[in-house]
Amino acid sequence: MSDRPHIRVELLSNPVYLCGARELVASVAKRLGFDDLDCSKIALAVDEALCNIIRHGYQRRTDGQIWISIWPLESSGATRACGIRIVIEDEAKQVDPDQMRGRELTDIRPGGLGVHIIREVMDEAIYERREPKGMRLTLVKRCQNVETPSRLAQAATAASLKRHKSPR
Amino acid sequence: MSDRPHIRVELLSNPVYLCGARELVASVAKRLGFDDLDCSKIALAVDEALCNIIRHGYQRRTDGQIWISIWPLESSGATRACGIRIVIEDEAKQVDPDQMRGRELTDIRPGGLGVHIIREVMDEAIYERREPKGMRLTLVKRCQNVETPSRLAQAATAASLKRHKSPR
Amino acid sequence: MPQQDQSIAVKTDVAPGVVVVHPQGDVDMSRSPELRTTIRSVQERRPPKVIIDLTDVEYMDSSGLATLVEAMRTAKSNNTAMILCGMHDKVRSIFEIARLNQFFKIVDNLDAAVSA
Amino acid sequence: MPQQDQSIAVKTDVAPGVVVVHPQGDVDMSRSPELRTTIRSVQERRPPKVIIDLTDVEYMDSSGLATLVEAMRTAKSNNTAMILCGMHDKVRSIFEIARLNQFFKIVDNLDAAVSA
Ligand SMILES: Nc1ncnc2c1ncn2[C@@H]1O[C@H](COP(=O)(O)OP(=O)(O)O)[C@@H](O)[C@H]1O
Ligand SMILES: Nc1ncnc2c1ncn2[C@@H]1O[C@H](COP(=O)(O)OP(=O)(O)O)[C@@H](O)[C@H]1O
Repeated sequence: MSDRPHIRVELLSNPVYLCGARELVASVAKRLGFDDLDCSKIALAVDEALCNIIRHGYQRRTDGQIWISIWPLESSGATRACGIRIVIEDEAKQVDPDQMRGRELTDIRPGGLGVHIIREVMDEAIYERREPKGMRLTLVKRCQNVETPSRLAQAATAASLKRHKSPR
Repeated sequence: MSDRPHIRVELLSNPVYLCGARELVASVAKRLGFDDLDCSKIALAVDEALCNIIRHGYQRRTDGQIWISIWPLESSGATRACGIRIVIEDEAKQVDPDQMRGRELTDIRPGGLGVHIIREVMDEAIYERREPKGMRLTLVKRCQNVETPSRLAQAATAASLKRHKSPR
Repeated sequence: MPQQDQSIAVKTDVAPGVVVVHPQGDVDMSRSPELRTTIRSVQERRPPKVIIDLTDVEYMDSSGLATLVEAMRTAKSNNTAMILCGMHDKVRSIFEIARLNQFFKIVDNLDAAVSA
Repeated sequence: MPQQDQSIAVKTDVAPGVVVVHPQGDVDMSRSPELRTTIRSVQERRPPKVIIDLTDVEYMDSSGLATLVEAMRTAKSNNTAMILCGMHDKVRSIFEIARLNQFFKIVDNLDAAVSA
């Protein structure tokens, strides 16, 4: 896996842009082979993480910066990807990663669900302080069927090479 | 309009990621008030521009960089946005902006439609050389109904302030 | 709101004593305050039954859940009924993750909600 | 392809002499080469009529158009029929922008295409 993210989105901490981030993440996950339900779960985890950054990190300021970086996960030596890695970063206030936790699920009241949801739908969710400021959340979800972009590109090229003349 | 884009996407020149860019653009346009058909046209224009960069600019190399920056367009003094501005940049080979044109529409054959489509669906489409390398395409589409993110954020805040206790 | 398909309809003519709240589009952090305001103003009139019709909601996040948890608590303390219906699978899955599917009364569709 | 809902089905049992090509998912630059290969291999068998059923295609870009223009030219030079059906509004709009709606034979649905 190369270090440079395959896609990186930089957005303002305005709830209006949550939908854009969700749609991008869901559609990239879909293209990498996750099924529809998993795609929407991955988008949900990203949405919850962004909401928390806007609400707790930037305290509803809408001019903060947030970065979402995406890599297909390839298992070493394999020709297929085996998941997706998403890193979400901000420049908001730093908090103890151990404080990132919601209410008890049995204690039903409004709120306190975001971190539960993130941990439940992703295989890994690791919060850490970022240098020089802000927080970083690394999310990983694995999948048997995930395609690597390089394999997909090869398949497309192979298909086009079967042609005699190539207008596209 | 501030200079910093509200959303900026950096992606590899791999056709696999076209869908992610389209979904993000369509959903942001939707959130700004464009109707469904206009949203899909704006996404189509971005898709065609990205395809051309991958095909002609990077000559199908999948490791080139592409940047998509998005701003809501606000008319001076107005409280509402009046459109969307999308700037697409690459570091691929530079070409004369005048060479960016397709075939005659009446001369029907495969290909030669991308630039027509871009110009037809957007109100403005301006190609220029970028410093120090690559090309820049500025796309603008106007709309009567477009909401500004700041207005939308205000409306959401106003709605939450109507509460007594605020769990969210 | 210029986006007709992302508003919240309130219907009072479905059955006597029943108010149907019908949000459309994604219920996320940017939309849930509007849903909250709408449900609160409906609940202030204390109708015997409030139905939240989620047929046209394809996405909900925890801010939507929080809004509905709060409304359910109000309904319970008012001794009135609140019923959710028309839930898509993707929306249902977030209720399950949050272990909230037992806390709410959830039925398949509007007819079932009216006669429940 | 692990994505069942983004493949291309080819059906030969719909009516005698008719082959239906049924792509699913977005037909963009990353997908159109596969559609092109499929249509070519169908056309090599020279069936009297090829139907491209676009019911499950919600998005198409100019690489999809190019694929279909090429297939239509092949059909014309082979003296066989090629018919498009099931086109969504968003897909139709790109045919209109490209002034290609007259070049193709386009009908509403599969039944109309079979009997056309
Ligand atoms: N990005 C963040 N920055 C600072 N604090 C956070 C962040 N994300 C989560 N937290 C902390 O974790 C707690 C639990 O978050 P969550 O489960 O989403 O519930 P809620 O946001 O409703 O409180 C929050 O109350 C907050 O204290
Ligand atoms: N990003 C780009 N970089 C270099 N050349 C381009 C780019 N976009 C368009 N062009 C030029 O404009 C021409 C017309 O493009 P288009 O209308 O999309 O049709 P096609 O790509 O099928 O040739 C291309 O053939 C190419 O010469």
